[in-house]
Amino acid sequence: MTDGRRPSVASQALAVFAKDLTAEWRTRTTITAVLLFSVTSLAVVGFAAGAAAMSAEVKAAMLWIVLFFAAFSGLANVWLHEEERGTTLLLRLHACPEAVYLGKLLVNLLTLAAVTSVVAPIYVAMADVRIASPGWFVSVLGAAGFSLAAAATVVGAMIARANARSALYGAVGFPVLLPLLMVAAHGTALCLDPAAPVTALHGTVAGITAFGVGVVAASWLVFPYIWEDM
Amino acid sequence: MAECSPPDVRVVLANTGRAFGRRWAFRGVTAQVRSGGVLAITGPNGSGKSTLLRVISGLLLPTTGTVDVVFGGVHCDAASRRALIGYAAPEAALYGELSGVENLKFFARLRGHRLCREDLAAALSQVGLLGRGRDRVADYSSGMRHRLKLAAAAICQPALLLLDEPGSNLDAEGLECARGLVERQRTRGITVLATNDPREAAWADEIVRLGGD
Amino acid sequence: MMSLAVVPVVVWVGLFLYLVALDRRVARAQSHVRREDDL
Amino acid sequence: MTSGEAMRGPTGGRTFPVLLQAAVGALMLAGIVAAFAAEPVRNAAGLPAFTMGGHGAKIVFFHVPCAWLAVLAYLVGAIEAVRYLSTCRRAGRRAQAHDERCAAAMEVGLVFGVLATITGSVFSHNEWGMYWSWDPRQTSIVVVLLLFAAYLVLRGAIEDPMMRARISAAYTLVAVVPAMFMIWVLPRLPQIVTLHGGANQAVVGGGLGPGYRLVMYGLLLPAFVGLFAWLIDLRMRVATVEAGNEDEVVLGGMRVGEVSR
Repeated sequence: MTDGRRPSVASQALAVFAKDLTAEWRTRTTITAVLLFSVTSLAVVGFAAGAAAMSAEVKAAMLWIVLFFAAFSGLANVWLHEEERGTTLLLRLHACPEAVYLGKLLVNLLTLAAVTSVVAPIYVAMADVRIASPGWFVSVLGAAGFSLAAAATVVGAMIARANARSALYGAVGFPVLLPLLMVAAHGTALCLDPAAPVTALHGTVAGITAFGVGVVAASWLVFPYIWEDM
Repeated sequence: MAECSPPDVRVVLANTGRAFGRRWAFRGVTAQVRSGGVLAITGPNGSGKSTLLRVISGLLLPTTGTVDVVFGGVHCDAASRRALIGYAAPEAALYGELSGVENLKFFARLRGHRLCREDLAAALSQVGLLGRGRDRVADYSSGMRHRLKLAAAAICQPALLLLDEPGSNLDAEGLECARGLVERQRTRGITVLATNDPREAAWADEIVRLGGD
Repeated sequence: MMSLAVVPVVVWVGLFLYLVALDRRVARAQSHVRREDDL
Repeated sequence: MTSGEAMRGPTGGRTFPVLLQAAVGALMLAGIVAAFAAEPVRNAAGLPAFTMGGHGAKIVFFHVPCAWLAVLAYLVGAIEAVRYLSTCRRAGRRAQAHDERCAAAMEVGLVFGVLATITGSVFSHNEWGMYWSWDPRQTSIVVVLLLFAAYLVLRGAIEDPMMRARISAAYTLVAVVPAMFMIWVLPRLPQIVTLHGGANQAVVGGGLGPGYRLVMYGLLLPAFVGLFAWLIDLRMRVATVEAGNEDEVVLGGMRVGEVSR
């Protein structure tokens, strides 16, 4: 008998996460699209700019530009597929908004982590990037990737409810992430510079993580109003 | 599960209305259905049958009037009411990439139930899909997909079963399964179905006609 | 040197008059708006 | 912000209080004349306030208020977004008023953001010789500007008024994180060298001289804030007129219908 008690947010979020992973594993549409997009934009960067000749700051910025565009080419699919196929009605009925947001955020974090783990090594090799402090390099990638996925998820949920859907994604999502792009590029450039003081590195990673946590907090409070029909 | 008396659940609509901007989907609906009862909502296309079901389910708020769902003496608001509800409708799709069984497990897990093989077998056999559970829903025919929706709606013995056009895309045998489902629900709580097919409306004890004015 | 101020002054006076005219036009449009019932 | 039913104008509809209109006009006029009166702009110690100085520096009297108003517009928009979301579950027009005010604030904010960017680059050209100095102050205004633009683009892409209001309010509140980061956090980060300096480091030796302080805070700031309130009030009333009847109000040849739909 249904006893009217709802399962916890975490278990519902994990259910949504598992479902999305299974569905993604079956079709693999998003991951291939995003990977293909990022590898091609890497090639564009390589051919166009003669990557090896760029200074450290430009190389760092270029990496983040590639990752940003890769994220905004596919991370809205977790929402778009649901809206287009009409599966959101039952999901809205049975899962609480916070669980849906958390589940979709986990999917996007995993997707972006997979893409970054492919794109970053290729970029480092291709653009002859000499990393002075690899530990910090990875932590900047992780922190900024977390913030990028968080913002991409909530903006994706918004544009999924709009009509001209994917055309809007970059236009609406990028301004939210401009500060992150600046600080992440600055942080990655510091990682390439052997003389960079640890305090500066620590400061930028802290700043990036703070930005991501801020976005997740704002999204958590606001998401029910995006997700629910009233 | 011992078939104890159906839980005390009651749905009371008092002058319920819903408008989108300045257009009224429906207005002034007053009805009540008690545990073990079946209420049918009929009316021409566009008279707001599906919207009324959504308002009862708590997915949409009524613009005027109230919708009271009382479960075990406790009034459930829009959010807490959802755990009691099973919902099946043409526009409520299931996940095409997943198999029939995975869909049932997913929706049960969302409601905190772990389904064992027997539950799954029972649910599938009730709608005549036994043996097709492992196939992907994308490969189902529209009639099979609708049967799976009925199974997904009834999977966790909901106290409140909401069915929008329960017989759509169904053949004679499928219709019989749907009727059986509604009859079985009488021992578990309430059914509210929206239809304009007289055969389905005949399953109900009480009928509310929309779009009359 | 004060003569430099003439340009912004003229621009501001023009903009100000346009705003006043706009305000009146909107007020006129408001006065014959159908008062639709409160939902 | 003006109260609900202000004095009824002669044409029957509600107007922005005529007294305030006159005040805005007079204050701005006085501010312009006063700004150009004394030469050059002096700082608190009486020394010339800007290295290059000259009449070009007088733009600062208009650049700083515009920048402040862009930030104020975003704050008003965010506050109205919160008020909309807290009232949108209850039926009725009160929630819609908050949504219209949020949209009006963001649109007027976009106008002042553009003005602040233009006057900023003129000042930057006059003071440091280049139109765009990639100075954190300038980039923060540009980000706020892009947020305003993104808000309006998103709002334009959703037809259903209830959904449009909710999604744009949600976007405003999520975008508070980058907006506040750019406006308050970034310019104050010690390791980011800034030509522009803090709020007024550009002025050599601290704040403006007493005379110029009066012009900036006494005349121009109230004039700009009054103008801001007037534009928002106008934009709100246009929105209600449109919601009222379908025929759009044609304002100065621009069909307002597209802007808010």
